[in-house]
Amino acid sequence: MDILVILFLVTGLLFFLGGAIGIIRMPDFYSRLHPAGKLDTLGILAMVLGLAIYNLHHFSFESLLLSIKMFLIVFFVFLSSPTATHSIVDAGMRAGLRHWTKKKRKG
Amino acid sequence: METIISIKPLLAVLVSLLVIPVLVSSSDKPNVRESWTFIAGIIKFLIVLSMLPAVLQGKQIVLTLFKIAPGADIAFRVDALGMLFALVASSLYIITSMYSIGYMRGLKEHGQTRFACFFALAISATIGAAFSANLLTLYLFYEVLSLATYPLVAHHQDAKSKRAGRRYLIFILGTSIGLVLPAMLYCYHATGTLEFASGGIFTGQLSKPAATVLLLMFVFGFAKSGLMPFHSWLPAAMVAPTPVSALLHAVAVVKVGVFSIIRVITGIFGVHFLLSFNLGALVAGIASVTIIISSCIALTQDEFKRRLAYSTIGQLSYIVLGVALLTPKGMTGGMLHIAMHAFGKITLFFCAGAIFVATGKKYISQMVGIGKRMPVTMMAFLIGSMSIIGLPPTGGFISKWYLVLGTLEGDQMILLFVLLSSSLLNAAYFMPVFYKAFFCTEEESMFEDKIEEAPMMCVIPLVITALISFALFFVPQPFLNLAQLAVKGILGG
Amino acid sequence: MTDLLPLIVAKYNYWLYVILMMIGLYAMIAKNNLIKKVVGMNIFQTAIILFYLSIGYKKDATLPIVEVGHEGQEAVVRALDYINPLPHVLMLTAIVVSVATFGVAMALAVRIYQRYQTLEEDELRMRLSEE
Amino acid sequence: MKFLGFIVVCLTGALLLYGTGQFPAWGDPGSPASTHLSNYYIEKTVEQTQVPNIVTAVLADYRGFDTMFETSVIFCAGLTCFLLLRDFTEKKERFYRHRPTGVILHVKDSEKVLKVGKEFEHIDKDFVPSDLIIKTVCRILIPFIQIYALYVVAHGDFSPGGGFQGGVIFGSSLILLAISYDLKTLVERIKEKVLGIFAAVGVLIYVGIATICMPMGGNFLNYGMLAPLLPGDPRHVRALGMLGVEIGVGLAVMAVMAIIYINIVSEGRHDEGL
Amino acid sequence: MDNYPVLIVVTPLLAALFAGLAAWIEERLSYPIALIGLAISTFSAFKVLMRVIASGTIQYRMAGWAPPIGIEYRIDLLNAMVLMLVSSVAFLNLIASYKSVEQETNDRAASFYTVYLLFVVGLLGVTATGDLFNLYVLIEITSLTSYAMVALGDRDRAPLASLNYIFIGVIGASFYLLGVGYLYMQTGSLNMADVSRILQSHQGSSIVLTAFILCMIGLWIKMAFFPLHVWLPNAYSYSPVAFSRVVAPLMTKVMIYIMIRLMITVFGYDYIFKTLHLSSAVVWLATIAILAGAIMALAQKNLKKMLTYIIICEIGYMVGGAWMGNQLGMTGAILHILNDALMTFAMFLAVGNIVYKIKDVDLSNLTGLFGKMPWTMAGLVLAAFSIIGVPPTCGFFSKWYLILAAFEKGAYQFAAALIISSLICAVLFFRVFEICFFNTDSKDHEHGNGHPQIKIEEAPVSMLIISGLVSLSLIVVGLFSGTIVNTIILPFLK
Amino acid sequence: MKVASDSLVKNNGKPAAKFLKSFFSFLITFVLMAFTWIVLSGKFEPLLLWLGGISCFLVSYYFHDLLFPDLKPEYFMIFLRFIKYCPWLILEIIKANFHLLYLAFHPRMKDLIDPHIITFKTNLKSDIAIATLANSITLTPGTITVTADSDGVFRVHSIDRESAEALPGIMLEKVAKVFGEDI
Amino acid sequence: MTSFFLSVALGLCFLMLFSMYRALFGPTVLDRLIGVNAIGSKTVILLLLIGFLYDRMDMFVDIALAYAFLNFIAVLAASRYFHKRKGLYEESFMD
Amino acid sequence: MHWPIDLIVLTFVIFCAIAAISVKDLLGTAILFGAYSFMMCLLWAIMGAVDVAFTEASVGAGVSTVFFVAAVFRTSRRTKD
Repeated sequence: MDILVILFLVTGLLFFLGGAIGIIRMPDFYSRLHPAGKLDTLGILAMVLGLAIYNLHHFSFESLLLSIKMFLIVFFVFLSSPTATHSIVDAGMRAGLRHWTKKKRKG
Repeated sequence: METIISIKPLLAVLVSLLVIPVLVSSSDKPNVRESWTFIAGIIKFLIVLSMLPAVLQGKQIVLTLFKIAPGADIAFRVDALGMLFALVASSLYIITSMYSIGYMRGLKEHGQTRFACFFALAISATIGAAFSANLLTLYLFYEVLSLATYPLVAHHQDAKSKRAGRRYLIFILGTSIGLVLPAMLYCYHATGTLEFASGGIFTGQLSKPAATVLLLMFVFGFAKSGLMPFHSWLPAAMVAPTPVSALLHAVAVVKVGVFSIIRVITGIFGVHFLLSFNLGALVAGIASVTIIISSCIALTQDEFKRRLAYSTIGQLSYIVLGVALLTPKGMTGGMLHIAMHAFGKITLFFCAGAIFVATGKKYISQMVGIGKRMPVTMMAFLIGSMSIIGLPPTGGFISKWYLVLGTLEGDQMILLFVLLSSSLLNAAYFMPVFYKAFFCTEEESMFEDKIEEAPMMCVIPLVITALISFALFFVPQPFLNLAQLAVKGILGG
Repeated sequence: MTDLLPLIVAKYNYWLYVILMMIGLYAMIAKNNLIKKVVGMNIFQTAIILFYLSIGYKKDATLPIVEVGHEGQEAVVRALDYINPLPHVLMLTAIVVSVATFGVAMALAVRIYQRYQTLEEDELRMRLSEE
Repeated sequence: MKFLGFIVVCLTGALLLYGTGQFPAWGDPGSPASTHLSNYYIEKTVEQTQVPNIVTAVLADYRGFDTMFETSVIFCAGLTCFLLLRDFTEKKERFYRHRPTGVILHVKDSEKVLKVGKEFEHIDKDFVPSDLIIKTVCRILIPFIQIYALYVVAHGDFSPGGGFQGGVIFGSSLILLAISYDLKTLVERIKEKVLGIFAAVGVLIYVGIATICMPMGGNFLNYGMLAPLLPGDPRHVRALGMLGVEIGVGLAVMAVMAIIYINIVSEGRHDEGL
Repeated sequence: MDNYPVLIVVTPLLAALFAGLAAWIEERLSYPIALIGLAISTFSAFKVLMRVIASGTIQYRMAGWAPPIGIEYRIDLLNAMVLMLVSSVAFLNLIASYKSVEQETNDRAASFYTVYLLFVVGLLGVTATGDLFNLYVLIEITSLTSYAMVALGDRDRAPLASLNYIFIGVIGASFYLLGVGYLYMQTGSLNMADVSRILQSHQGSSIVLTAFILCMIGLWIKMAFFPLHVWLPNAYSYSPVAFSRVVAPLMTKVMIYIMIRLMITVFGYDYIFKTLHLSSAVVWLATIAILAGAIMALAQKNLKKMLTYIIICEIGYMVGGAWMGNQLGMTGAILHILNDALMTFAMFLAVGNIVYKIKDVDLSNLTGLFGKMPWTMAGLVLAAFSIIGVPPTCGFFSKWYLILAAFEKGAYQFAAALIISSLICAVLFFRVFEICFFNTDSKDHEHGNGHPQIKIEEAPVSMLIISGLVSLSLIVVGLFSGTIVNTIILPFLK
Repeated sequence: MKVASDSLVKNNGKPAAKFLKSFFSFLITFVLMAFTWIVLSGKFEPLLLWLGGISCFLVSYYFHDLLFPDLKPEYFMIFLRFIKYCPWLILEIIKANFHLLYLAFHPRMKDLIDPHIITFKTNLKSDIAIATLANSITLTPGTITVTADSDGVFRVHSIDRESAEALPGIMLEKVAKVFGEDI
Repeated sequence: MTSFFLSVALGLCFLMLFSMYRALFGPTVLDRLIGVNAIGSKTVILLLLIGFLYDRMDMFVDIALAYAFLNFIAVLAASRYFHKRKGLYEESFMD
Repeated sequence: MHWPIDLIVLTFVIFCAIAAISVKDLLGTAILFGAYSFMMCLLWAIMGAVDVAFTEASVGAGVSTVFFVAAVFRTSRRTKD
């Protein structure tokens, strides 16, 4: 059981790491949004999963409810995170931010 | 000493205060207003008079109103000196208010109600100062008086009176807040009391330099007395209507200043204390310098009221001088001079006012031959000026006589010389007026040869005061007794 | 070095609160923009909250919410086991106050901008002296 | 100014650092702050008030008087924003949008007033149509946020949170509504007047509960005296009192947050916001 | 029957809330509600004052918890006096401000009353409370309401003044809060009496010293003590009249009350004057404050602004008195809280009447006011005399104690500053009087003849009556200051 | 410029039907809220349940039109189909995420990516379907929805060609199936 | 297990540093917004982890939940700013 | 036990504070201020003050950032410092 938890947590951490690296490395605002918006979402999913499983160690009705509650977070994050990402990218578009393209760089 | 607790002093103060609302409410009915002023004046005089017998018997009338701090209450105490002053003030208030009716109506002045109100307020404060039992109360009424007379000084509301009012305030308030207040508080701090005591309140808490500084602060602080460096408000304040000048210079304001100095010298420092440091001579010196200089300045003034003002400065210093001699006779003379000078000088101011009402003339050089036109006025003027100079059939002689005796008693030959020479100077600046008024040729006379006096309400008061000045030579008893009683109380004899 | 670590652990919270407070105060005094000043104000207030909560912290203690026993029986509550709740209470109030102040300050900033079209203090001063 | 600021800051910092010199170590259980009063609270709260969350108990009962004024502060802040910014004047220039087609009409004549209703709506020049995705997602989220907010208010006794936090979250949900749709939607849904009344009523509930204790024979705020009025176990009466108080706080805070937001974002005109 | 102490504070609060409700439902109701609330509060304050004089300190336990655990109201003579002062001033001002609020806050009158009442609640609570943190919360209520009120004033400048006020106010309150935090760290308690008891054994601690300095600086900022005064003139002079009439007399005075309370009740005389020896330094500071306030007042051309600088000057009096370290000084400071509140109130009432008629109170606009508004000017004159320190008015008597205290301590510079500031005040006010008295704009008054009959245009009667009443009370309080000192202040200090 | 229609405008209908519709939407919201409450609360004391009931009632009374502006019977089916859709989506997300991870850690990342914007049109009608599709697109890595309007026009920013080519493709089909609309 | 959670938490803190870099030095405001959004999502997890460290999970879930909501609102508000302000001159009906 | 996290988060807080007051764009300030609040909230959760953390989360992250953005929306983003 613990191994599962550790696995999930490490996976989550990995996703987060990917997100963080992506945020740093990506060349422009739009491409930065990709890791930020998505890897983090998945990272949350993985980590909450791990924690929820850990929470069920002492199994009881209350802890089950608690785990469901934790999944509520995931539910909301899955709803809100893409929306937020979309909102940010829309903002960038409206603000008139140019996106980075390969061609331009070559040319 | 026997003391009587009575509400009379408070009543005496309050009468003219309480009449103010009545005056305001009847502001559009001049006659009613004036009669109220009169009634108040008479009641006030009667109340003061009713206390006279008790005081003459050597009793004191005491009333404590509010306790502020131990040793410094707001309290009244009627003793001989206060009685003397109150008597002068309240009696002259009646006359002045009569005169002011004539004067104000004669000139159709504006703001007569305001004038009457502040007049009443000022006289209340004067009586309050006269009856105060301690320095705090005295200071209180002193300040009230300063503020109440400001609108009177600036009555005309033009640039000149604005300047005069400003100067008046700067001198009076500046000195009282800047000098008297700290001095008073220092006294309280040092002794824990401010009650006037016959032997003073200091019992060795002060060194000589401290005492000197404190005394000077008091003497100059009560700038209403017009001692020399702080005198210049007085001539400036002459822009006020003449009844005000009369009140200021003869009865209330300046006398309160002098009175306060007397109180401080006798009640706070104490004669013996001052004698032990030989501080009397200091004050006397200041006073005599003031006398000489002011008399000399008076000689050069052409505006009638200004000349009178400088004369007043000199005469006030007589009083200070007399008290500062610290001898029984000298003090008696000084106190007596409060009364004598009051009656004399008020006559002179009334005359000046009457002339102004009748002819509109303010300068002496314009008054050549006026004696023919206004003989009664000018005769009164003669009596008044004689009283000021100190010539025999007038009251002024008596006070000067005592002053001279006092200098002799104190062995102060220089002061004697000062007194005598200033009398000569007095004569020198008054007599030419009289001379020009009567002894002039037809060509020189500036007036038509027709008797045309000022309104009756103007003339009657000045005749009365002139007569009183005259009468006081023969019957100085009420004032003389009071003064002697006061001196006895002070010197503990 | 061995002595230093405990000392740092023991006090760094307080030191950092002082630094935070200095930042806030500096922003409030020296910044030119009014909204920056408001931010400084908020930082200042949070620094105080940090200070209070640092006072209340207890090592090896748990949250100031009593664990009611599972079967309903009430366990004995030991004071050492719980973090001091009083600073939390005080700081709740302080946060509320700071939010209120923040809202009002923002409203005022909007009003000022409506009137003067700027939020820079020197420009405002210039505008004021012009009028 | 910068230099002055620097000096002041350095002086203050020096003073405070000097003060830290004698501080007990961070987290020291034996420091005076953690021993004098707090022990009483920790040990006695459950026994005296039946509320496991000590912070709530201290907040709403032991130091309930503070909290009452704290709520008044919030109320006052809302009122202040209203007073400062609310602008009732009608603008001369107006914009209308035809709802079905999205055509925008610019009316410069102040006399001409189009009927605002199903067909036309009144907008201002900043108008940007709300985004479909955001709108849809927020539509779904808002009721959940609100139920969560109410949950926080109701469970102030057992878990972190309470009236204030719940109120703020509820207020944020309203703000979210305003952001995802537009301000007018919010204002139409919850009238300004209702918000104002809520704010006052919220504080009034608090003060009212506190005041009722006085005629019931106790001191101000002494919920213990409310036992005759409330159903249930008299041991729980203090907890119930706190719950009532929290609800009041939540109501007031919710309303005030919305008021502040609405007024700031529309400069008091209540037409168009973020 | 025993709930009077809390009623003082709670009735205005309830009234504020009902007035706020009424603002939405029926606007006209809010004024009577506010009036009733403050009337009950004043009545309770009076009751409490009488009871405290009769039977000593009253303790009131909020929620029934014993002091260090719960919050308590501890009302002793000083509190009771200040409570009475605050509630009655607020009540009277409310009566007087009906018209001017209507005039100044177009259609927001009801909300104005709500904020006003909350402000009063804050002041009353600050005065009554015996708990350090409760004090902070209430200070914040007063501050927040005053920010609001200030911002409601002059449309152009008030918001900026208010924002600056917020910044400085927050710094002040936060410093105080920090000080309380330091105290809490040292003692673990927040109740004043309890803290004071525990502090007895921590006299030398650097934490306590820091706490003390922080509290004092915080309060000094709040009360606008001299170098920290920059916010006050703008804030007070641009605020609406109905508010400046209550904030100017009360706010700073209540802050000084808190300072005195902290000095006496929490830190203790011995700590401040025997352990720290801070007295002379602060007295010097106060001296500078007085002089600076007076001199800055001289430079002002606007009546309201001039008065605000005079307030700064007066704060110097009180701080100096309180820090004199002797009984006389404390007596003077406490007496001056009362007197200064009253005289500033009277002054601002009169100014309010003037503003009601003449919108702009630049000195140059005041010509001929004595003729136009004689009663108002009478009130103004009395108040001015009191500020100058002319004897029968109350301002003199507190100055009396302050100067005596300075003599006793040997702080002659303070006495000198007091006297100089009195003189400057005299100059200031007589300058005003001159302008009001001399009707320079009418040319036809050659030699006093033929003055044009000036039409009397007075403020509404409600304002006039209150103004007159308060002005007269200056004299009454002055004359009874001995009684006040003997029945309230001296027993308190012993 | 196209403007999204405001879904808060109540559609016309007979009063009774309208009431019924709103009642049902209220009911369903209430049930949903009650479920959420129980999950959140986890306590079954009567007081808390009462409070929960009141809270759910309030929220669903005042805000039921937010969650279900126009309730249709087929919503239940949609819900079931949506649940079926979820695992696929999650799988897709995970799969694609590794792709993004690979990108992020790749040393020559900038050669691999080629950001550009593509536009495509769908025939989706309902708001919720469009939003679901948009969010799904955003969640599956490599693509972010920039705009999506009520006509079903999507602008999508994709990070490389590969992700772009997958669009709209299978996801659109699935979503359309879930919401019972034509592609 | 506790020490593992602690190290995961520290790891998250470390990762936060990257997001923080964007937030602090992001060339545009929107980059900062991305950074803050990323910080927010990490904080949610961090809060849960702290809950486990304290062994009081039930308390911290509430906070994390609230956090998730409110972070969303804040980001939405900030990005909504650009919907209105910058687009005003390019896309709006006003010229 | 928690002190390493505490220390790191505190450092972040200070970074955020400095950045928030030195950014030359008020919207950036608003966003960083939000981040600052997140950090603070985290810090308080670490210190065990859950109630305060909750309040800060709801206030700092939610409401106050929104107010800030709203105010910036109604004023200007421009600042000189």
